[in-house]
Amino acid sequence: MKFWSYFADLTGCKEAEIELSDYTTLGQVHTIVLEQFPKLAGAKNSTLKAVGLEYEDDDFVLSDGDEVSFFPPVQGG
Amino acid sequence: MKFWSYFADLTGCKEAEIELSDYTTLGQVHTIVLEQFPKLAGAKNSTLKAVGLEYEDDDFVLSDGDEVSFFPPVQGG
Amino acid sequence: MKTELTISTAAINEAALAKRREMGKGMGAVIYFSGVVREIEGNAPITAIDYEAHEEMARHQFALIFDAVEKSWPVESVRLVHRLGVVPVNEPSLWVEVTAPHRAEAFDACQFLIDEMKQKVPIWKKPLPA
Amino acid sequence: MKTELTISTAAINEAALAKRREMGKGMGAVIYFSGVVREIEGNAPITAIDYEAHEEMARHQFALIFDAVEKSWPVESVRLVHRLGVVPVNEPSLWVEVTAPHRAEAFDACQFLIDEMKQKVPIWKKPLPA
Repeated sequence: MKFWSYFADLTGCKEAEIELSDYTTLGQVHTIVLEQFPKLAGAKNSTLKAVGLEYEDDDFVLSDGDEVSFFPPVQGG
Repeated sequence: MKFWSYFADLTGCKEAEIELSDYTTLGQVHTIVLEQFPKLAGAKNSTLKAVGLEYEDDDFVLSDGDEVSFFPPVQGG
Repeated sequence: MKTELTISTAAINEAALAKRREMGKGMGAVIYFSGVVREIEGNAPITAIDYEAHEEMARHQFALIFDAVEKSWPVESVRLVHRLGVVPVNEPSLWVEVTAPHRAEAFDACQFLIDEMKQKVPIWKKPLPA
Repeated sequence: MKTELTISTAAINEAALAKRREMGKGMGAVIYFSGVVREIEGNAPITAIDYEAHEEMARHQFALIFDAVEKSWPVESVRLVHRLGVVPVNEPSLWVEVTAPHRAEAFDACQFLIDEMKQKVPIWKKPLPA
């Protein structure tokens, strides 16, 4: 699990591992993350979520070894 | 009176002078030009007309010394 | 708004033009557009286009268009070069630079400028067949 | 469609990039867009912006956007450079070139590309206060 931009500042953490039960969805992981890092709660609705290099929805079912990223709205340019 | 682009080829003339009575309009001059240079008749409706450096409408009333230009649609770029 | 207009038979030196860019620290967007002569004109192969202008009227009409840009967008500067005479295939006949605080207004102003030019600036082209 | 993507902390050398332009003889339009760091960010004066990227994902998302451009417009080539790290005020963080047969498609593709980037490419900025 990786946090990018000011999400890493808010969590004090760039990278973390969590154990999940089978068939856990990306949305469920987000809920777990918000419990562990309550400072991300304010950004809950604007949080972008990716698995590997792709954006995924909350109902995306994670597999073993998936790298999940959480980050704020992007600002390239 | 000046003809530009292929209007000069069609008329065989880049510049001409005509005598006008008072209060002649630009549209009336266009009619005179079409009589004198019938090869311009096919382009009648797409002809652009300027007096000096400004586009003008057919009802524009000409004054002594006005330089009138007739030309096809512009193609800059 | 700063403006610079060049209408000339000289080849357009894009690199030299870009090098002379001056951009205030409040500006966030620059667009360059180059219009380049294509090898085909009206389905026929060509070697070049010969551009003719009613030059004095062209300068006046460009000035009117620049005024309209200034009234519509917070553009900092416009530089525009139109080449006249014979422009060979693959060389630019038109070069435009627009600088503005933000991207959207730079794009809008640049497109407006070129659209207006194509309606109003008395420049004509004669394709030279291959 | 030819594409070239550079994501790097090196300063963007617009002149060198423009010099390497390759344009087929059927192409009539080139657009360059440069996004430049402004001296004000969110109403506060700054000296620079520090850009961070999820670089691997950024490359992948740019590739998806390039694919979408290719499907939508007859664009010949796209070159895009995004600088990372500290970019001082008045220097470009983004440089884009689009070449296409005609102007309208070049403008549309270029604007689409930047709009999509601003939605999807994981790059973030941290303003460095003056």
